[in-house]
Amino acid sequence: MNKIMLFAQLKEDAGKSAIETKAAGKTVGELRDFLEKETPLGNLDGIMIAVNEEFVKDDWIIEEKDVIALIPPVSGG
Amino acid sequence: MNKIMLFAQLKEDAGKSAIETKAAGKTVGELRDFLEKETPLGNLDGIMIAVNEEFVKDDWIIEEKDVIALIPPVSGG
Amino acid sequence: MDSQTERYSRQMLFKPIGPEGQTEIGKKHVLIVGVGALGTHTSELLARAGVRKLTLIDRDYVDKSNLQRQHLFTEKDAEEQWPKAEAAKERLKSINSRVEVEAIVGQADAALLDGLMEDVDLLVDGTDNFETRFLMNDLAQKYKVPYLFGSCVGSFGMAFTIIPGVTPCLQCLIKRLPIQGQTCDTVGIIAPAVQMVTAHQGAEALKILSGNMKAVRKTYVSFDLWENEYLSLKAGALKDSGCLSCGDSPEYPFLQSGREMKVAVLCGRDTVQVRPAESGILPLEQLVSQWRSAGLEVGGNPFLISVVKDGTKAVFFKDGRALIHGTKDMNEARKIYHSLVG
Amino acid sequence: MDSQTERYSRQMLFKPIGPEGQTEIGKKHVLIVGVGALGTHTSELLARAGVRKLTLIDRDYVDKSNLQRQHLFTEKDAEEQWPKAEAAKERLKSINSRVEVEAIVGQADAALLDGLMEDVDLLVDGTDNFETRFLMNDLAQKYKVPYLFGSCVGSFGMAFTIIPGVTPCLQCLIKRLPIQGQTCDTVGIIAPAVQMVTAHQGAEALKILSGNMKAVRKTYVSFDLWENEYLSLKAGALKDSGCLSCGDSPEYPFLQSGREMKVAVLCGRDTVQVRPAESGILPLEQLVSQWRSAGLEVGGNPFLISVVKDGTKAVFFKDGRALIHGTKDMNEARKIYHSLVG
Repeated sequence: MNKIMLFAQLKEDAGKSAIETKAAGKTVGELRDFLEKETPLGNLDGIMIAVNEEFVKDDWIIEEKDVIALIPPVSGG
Repeated sequence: MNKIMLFAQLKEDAGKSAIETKAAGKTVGELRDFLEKETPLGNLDGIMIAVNEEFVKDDWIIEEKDVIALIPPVSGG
Repeated sequence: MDSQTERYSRQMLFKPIGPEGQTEIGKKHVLIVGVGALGTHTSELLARAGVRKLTLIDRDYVDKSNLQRQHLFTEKDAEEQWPKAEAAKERLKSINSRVEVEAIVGQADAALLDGLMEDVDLLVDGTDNFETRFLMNDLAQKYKVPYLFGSCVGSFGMAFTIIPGVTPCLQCLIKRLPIQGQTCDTVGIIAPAVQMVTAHQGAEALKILSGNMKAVRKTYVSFDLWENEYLSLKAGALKDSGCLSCGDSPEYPFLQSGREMKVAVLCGRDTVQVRPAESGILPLEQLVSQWRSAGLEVGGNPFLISVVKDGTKAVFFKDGRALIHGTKDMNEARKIYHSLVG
Repeated sequence: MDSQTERYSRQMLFKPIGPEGQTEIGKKHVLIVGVGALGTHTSELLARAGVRKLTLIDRDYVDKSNLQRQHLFTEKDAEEQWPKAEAAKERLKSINSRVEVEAIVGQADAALLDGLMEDVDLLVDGTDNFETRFLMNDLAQKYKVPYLFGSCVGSFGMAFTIIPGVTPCLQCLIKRLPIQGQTCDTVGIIAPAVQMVTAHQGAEALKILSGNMKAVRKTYVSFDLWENEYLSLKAGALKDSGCLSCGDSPEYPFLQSGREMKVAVLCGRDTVQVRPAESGILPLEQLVSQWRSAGLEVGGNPFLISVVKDGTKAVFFKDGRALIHGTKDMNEARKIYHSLVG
């Protein structure tokens, strides 16, 4: 299983601060598509994805127990 | 082996940001005495000691691979 | 000890800066785009630190609702609706009369910013929208000037230091203009989140300005002060040699004409049309739920939504276009647009 | 929307605060001890956030070397040597005229502080020495009032929220008055380290004042902005039921008479003697090396060391006692003492 940590409005969208899912073997891009379709997170365009505290590209393959973080860039200032 | 992370003036006293030493089996109090005698860190009175990101008392027994942090409370404000 | 040495003595006692670093800081010119919450904090910090010159740009005036988090401003500034850049300048001069402060009251567009870059040593992010950030990002790359990205909303915020030729740029990190509908006007903001971002921007500024490039942070910081979360994320892997802003054949897309947000007063209708730089698909449903939850009056249909904010009605279309009714003021329209979708 | 609602609108839009939380904040009285770098930042933040009352205590006046990091103060305040608490009050009133600000220019000793605690809702640390911190810690426990510990030096700092009956107290965490000789006057301080501490103190203050006790941070934060380090350390295990400040049979040692630093003018000698609350063994060698490295003139022998700072000669004995020569001003002597050993 993989833990997906959520931040800012994603927490509200999901109603919790983390999601558990089986993502091992998926690429980051595939995970993004999966989350958009199967969870209440909605459109993840522009959301940055980190695996084990490191931002990675969409073709990165996720492994068992990797911890994933979804960081929404916010615009305020 | 155990990694001992140093902060603030302890970095300067030691000339580096971390020390490697064999501390497994020692209590935190014994480690403190050892460091005072055997390293350039000098008097560690009032220095707070965390093991694996948790502050512990002097009778806590250190295990192999535990990461230790020495936090000097500073007075400025 | 002369009076300037005494003034900066605590900063010079800090070993990595020292007297040499202080001399370097005293030669530098910093451009701060946006003088809201972030910009007031970083400009005060850099004026106190003793930079040579600060250029401040903001199109807005001080409003009562700014006082909760925007330093430098007083009740009097809000009552008199003083332009933010000018109000900030006045206060900064009383804090450090030796720092040259140039205040520009206007829209930070490509033409204006490009003309200012010549002797700028550092770009600091104080803006409230990604359009201006992508523009700053392109300028940083074109002129090889470090850019301190920062943003916040609610208790959440982030900071990243962009060094041309070394780190990924904003375009490498965020491929498209993000539109999430969370802005300070829809979900609020607490002042400590602002300070947390500016503490990071400020430290990075002092490193860069004093010549301590080795100390520059390589990670992207993201935190939530209410949730007690702090992440420091490695970002190097996102550096993209094909990036149009920082890659091998840069085109600086946000400096191209035609790539800016288009704002036009609609003839005889007391309405301004706003068209974002990048036409994308607005997540209408998410926006509706954000706005409802912020207490705004929202209506619409599958093709458009209307929302009333501070007495002004705005209509948003799926492609990102919006009509701001009841005004002919283009800056006012931009402000409302960004306050609703970021 | 009335004018006060508008003023705090962005803070009320933040869901965990909301209109109810804002009403709570508007009822609260915060006591800030020390109006230097930390105290000016937190007092500005809390005045802007709309607390009912702020009480500010500081014995010192504004000095040119404060301007590099102490918000609220201007060059004029330094030229006129305005007392810090009064200078801060004047600026805070122009920022938020509805907040009651009480400025006390004096030594924050047990007698003074104990007399102020009756309707205080929160104690905020802005002091530069551990003697005053241990005193605040005892008061927090005696009156069951939360205490926001914070401190910084160089680019390093820390913050911890002490909730009586819930978390360990400062005495549980740090058994003895720490003396390391690193102060802002010996190793310097950069302003972003201050903002990093006050961002944490400010967020905790808003949680506590708005009634969001569940959101309060349970970890001890320690960071170094120059080294890009941030630790969040669990501290619960240090809670000590035998602690004399917060344990089962509290004695509040720092509120006992005879437990304060003793300061006395030596008859006919133009010298003040300072004796710390706890006689301990001063690490003379470490102090000598700190002071030398700060560029101070240092002399001495195995029993005592002498040091010259800003034209004043001070002699320190191994037991912590010191003679400050060339002055009869007890506050001046305290200030020099704390600036050299913390």
